[in-house]
Amino acid sequence: MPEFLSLAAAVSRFVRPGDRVALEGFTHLIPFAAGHEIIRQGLTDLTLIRMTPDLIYDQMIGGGCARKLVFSWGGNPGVGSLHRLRDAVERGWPRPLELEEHSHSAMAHAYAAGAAGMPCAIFRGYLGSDLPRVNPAIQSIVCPFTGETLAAVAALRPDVSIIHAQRADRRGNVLITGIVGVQKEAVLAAARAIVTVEEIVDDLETGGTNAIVLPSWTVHAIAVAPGGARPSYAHGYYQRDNAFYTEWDAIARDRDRFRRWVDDEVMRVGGGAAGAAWS
Amino acid sequence: MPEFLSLAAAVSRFVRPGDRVALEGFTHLIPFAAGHEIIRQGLTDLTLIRMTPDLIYDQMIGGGCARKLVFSWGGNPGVGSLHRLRDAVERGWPRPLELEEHSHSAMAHAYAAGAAGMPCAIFRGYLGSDLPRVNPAIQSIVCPFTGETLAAVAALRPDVSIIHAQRADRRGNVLITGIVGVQKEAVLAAARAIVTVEEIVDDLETGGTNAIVLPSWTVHAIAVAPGGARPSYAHGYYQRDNAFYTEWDAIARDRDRFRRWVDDEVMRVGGGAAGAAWS
Amino acid sequence: MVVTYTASEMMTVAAARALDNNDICFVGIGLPSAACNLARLTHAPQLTLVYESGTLETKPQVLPLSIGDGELCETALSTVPVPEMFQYWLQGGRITVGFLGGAQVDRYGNLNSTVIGNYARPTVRLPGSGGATEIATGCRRIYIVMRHGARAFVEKLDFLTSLGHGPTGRERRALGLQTEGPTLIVTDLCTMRPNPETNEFEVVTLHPGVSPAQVREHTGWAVRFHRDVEETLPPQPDELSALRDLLQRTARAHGSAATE
Amino acid sequence: MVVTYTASEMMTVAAARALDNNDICFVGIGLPSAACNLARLTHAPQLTLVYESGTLETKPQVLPLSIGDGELCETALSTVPVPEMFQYWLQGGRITVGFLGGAQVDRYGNLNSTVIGNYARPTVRLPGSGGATEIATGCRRIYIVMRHGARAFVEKLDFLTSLGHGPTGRERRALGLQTEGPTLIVTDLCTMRPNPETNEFEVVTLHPGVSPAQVREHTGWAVRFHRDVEETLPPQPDELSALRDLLQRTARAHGSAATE
Repeated sequence: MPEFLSLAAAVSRFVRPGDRVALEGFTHLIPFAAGHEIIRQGLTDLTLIRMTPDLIYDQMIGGGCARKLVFSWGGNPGVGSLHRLRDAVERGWPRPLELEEHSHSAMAHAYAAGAAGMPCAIFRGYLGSDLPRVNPAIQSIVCPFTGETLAAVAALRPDVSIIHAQRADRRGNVLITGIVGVQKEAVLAAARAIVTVEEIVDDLETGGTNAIVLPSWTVHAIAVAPGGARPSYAHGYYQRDNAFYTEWDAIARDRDRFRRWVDDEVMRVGGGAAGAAWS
Repeated sequence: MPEFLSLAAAVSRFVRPGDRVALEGFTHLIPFAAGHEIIRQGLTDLTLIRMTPDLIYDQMIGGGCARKLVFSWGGNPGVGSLHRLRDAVERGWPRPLELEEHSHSAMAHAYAAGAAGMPCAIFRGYLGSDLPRVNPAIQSIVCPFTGETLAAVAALRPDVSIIHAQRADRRGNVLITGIVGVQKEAVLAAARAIVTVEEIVDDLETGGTNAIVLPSWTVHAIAVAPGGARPSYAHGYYQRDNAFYTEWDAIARDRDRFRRWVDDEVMRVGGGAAGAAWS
Repeated sequence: MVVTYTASEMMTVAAARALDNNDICFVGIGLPSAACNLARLTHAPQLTLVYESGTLETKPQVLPLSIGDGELCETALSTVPVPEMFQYWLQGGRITVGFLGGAQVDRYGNLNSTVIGNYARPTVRLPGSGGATEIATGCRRIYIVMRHGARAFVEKLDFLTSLGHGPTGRERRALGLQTEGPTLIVTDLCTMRPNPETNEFEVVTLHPGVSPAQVREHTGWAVRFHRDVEETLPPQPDELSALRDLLQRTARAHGSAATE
Repeated sequence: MVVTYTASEMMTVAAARALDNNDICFVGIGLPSAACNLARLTHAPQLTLVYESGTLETKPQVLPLSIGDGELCETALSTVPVPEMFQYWLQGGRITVGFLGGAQVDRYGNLNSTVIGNYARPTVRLPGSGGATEIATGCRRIYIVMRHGARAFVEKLDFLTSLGHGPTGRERRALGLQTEGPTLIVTDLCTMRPNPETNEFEVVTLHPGVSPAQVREHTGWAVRFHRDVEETLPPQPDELSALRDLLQRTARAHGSAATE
């Protein structure tokens, strides 16, 4: 049974400096509100895990939260680069960023292995690619039946996973619909899980059939955060703010403009702590 | 795009003597009509694959269709033994039956590996059990990250998989709801797939979200077979005939009574071929 | 008033009492299903039931005849595919209690549900593992529910389907298992717990009216008794009425004699 | 009447033509998405589009800005979790065509989307693989769509993210791959196909008005031409109007200039 907390309380209670943290949501339901709360609380030294870092990790990396990034595609979808990510990797600002780089397939398999309590996942992957040469977390095994060499990746086991979902019921069961990405796996793979939701309802109305539900006993904290996925979207609630994704390119290109944006749009919102880690 | 065929035509076209055949459905949606059609067409030497052989394989084994059984739990759920299966194993009637025996977890993983195009699956399984001693298809691998020994099973890749589903649309997309078992995996793992359905509809009305659907391009034949899962059930259509499951115990205990049942309830239905393989 | 009850009722009630509101149970068919649902209807209304057919948090009004009855799905929070059930839910380490039984159990709680006799030429071909082999190692702890009898409680298994504490009582740790294994056996005569030193199951309570001699007679090994064997609390009126109501509802729903 | 069109339009139309009704496409964002949807709106209405966000058989009315726009889900037959997309659908061998691009391509169709410069200290940190590494090996064949330029069409990749025919053009078979690899490159200047003997990409058609010298100038290796180079059929009025309508609908929907 999860605790129903404010977002600030949930982050302060369950996210610790140095944690391996996964904020998941594949284009859809990206937990921006929770990411901003992490910036506000000045949490640092995090290992950020996410298939598609997207604007949310660009903001957190620029905000000085991250020591390391585990990822598989680090761009602004349909727009271009993540300039804060690039600045950290190419020029070490605001601090150097260690990378552990995978393919999508590897990350998806690694989350699934984490959810399944396995130490690793195997798949037919990375064939002919240079990625295994630069990432020691990519190994291989030989199929005992066919002799085929298969790629192996260690299971992902975040200390904390944070996702945004459409709704929870009053017992704390969570429903996700639409593009569901790896959110369920990220929650089930984690030691602790925080879910932000658009709303709390009396009944999820799943009818017992095959809706994608996280039972209450898999979640540690639920925080109501309407609009918590903006500028990404929540199927059935609001649409993606494509204009902001485009606008972000200009904001993030410039360190000062980025700092002002964080001060105005993150730090002064929700009565946060003293300042971002870089300030 | 599948062909829309009569059940007789679908079986005659896509199932061949000697095939590795999986008729799946975990308690729910068991494709009895298709199994009976296989008995009627006198198909023999089949390797029958199924997690829970249930009455359907008891009938097919008693009907002489099977050379080998790949399975993980061979009982009459809530009732007791499968007497035709036992007669074949214990006394070789109507013919000896080779067994390849797994656990449920192994079979489920093996189907999933087949669906995923993998040669094998790994899982934390069979620890301390005698099953690996009697089944050479159970091997192990060592995790390259932790050194843990994990069980490995070869992927299941049936020549034909047959399932029963609630409905298909006119393009041949198939919807399954309720207890979905390993049906999707069985279809995706197979070289050929036959789906019997309760009905054909204009629109599956999935709304694009997370219903369990087999796209038309994964299915080779669709046959309308209302009631095709009886005496098991079809969620939303009809209930399980628990009384028949109990009654089956007496029918199957006795070879003659079983033969009469097959003659009356299988062979004389649907204008089948000359006779069951044992007759 | 004298409360009368059957040995099956005693067994079901004793198993139900071992569950609490925090448990997440992997439920098998038959007596375990009756015990779990009885617990939910009496002292543990928040008990979470999971069936291997994929039904998560199901609240059946009647006992299912099979592991995948429609009732389980209709009353579930959600229903997942069977591979996911074994991957994310059982192997994922989320289940606190698994119920198991079998044709044979030994003094260390190892179970046989595969064959009587030789594997290649069995005297009796049993149903096999089903989920049991990985339930035995994947759940935090295992409760075994079986009728007592010398052919079932054996010195040596014909086949080890599902690991208890291993052939010498000490194999779990060597296999790297973090889960506890069987911690309770409930029979129609008594309840048993593993000795903390040896992992050998000992009688800890005798059901009312059962003598140690009866248990010895029905056990195929030289069964040990805990130094302070107590009498099992007999089924209480509320337990019995809840159980009987459940079984009557079930019989009506299935149109036949149901489980137990 | 003279039909005028841009180089981007020529490139999109040429890519769209390579698709047919039997194809099941793994679609990337940007020009591949425009090409696939153009094909669906013109000669291949039954073309099946799959996006890595999990949307199966999607029929968007406007082009998505991201791989997981709501439009993709709302118009899909069904949407599956991302692990399933990579396991059952891509790795399962069900996709006939995958579209890829990158910052660099070599003569054998190997692609770099990871870094320019040294991996540890890159001059330019690119987005990385995303789905590309396994798309490159899991789809029956790969179409590469990239703008021609000497810094993109290079003698040697800075990093091999996604396998084409391998560094010597012959690595796929040695790796046990049954899939074909890249069979087509479409640029804003020409289309290229691999030589059947060497797997080196050769120019097979030049877009109208493009000279061989222009292609040489914009290619970082000594590019070869097929012995019978033809002129690419220019965009036809129906293709152009369908494409322009699609892009206009998209721009209106996104409230900004959209993808190509």
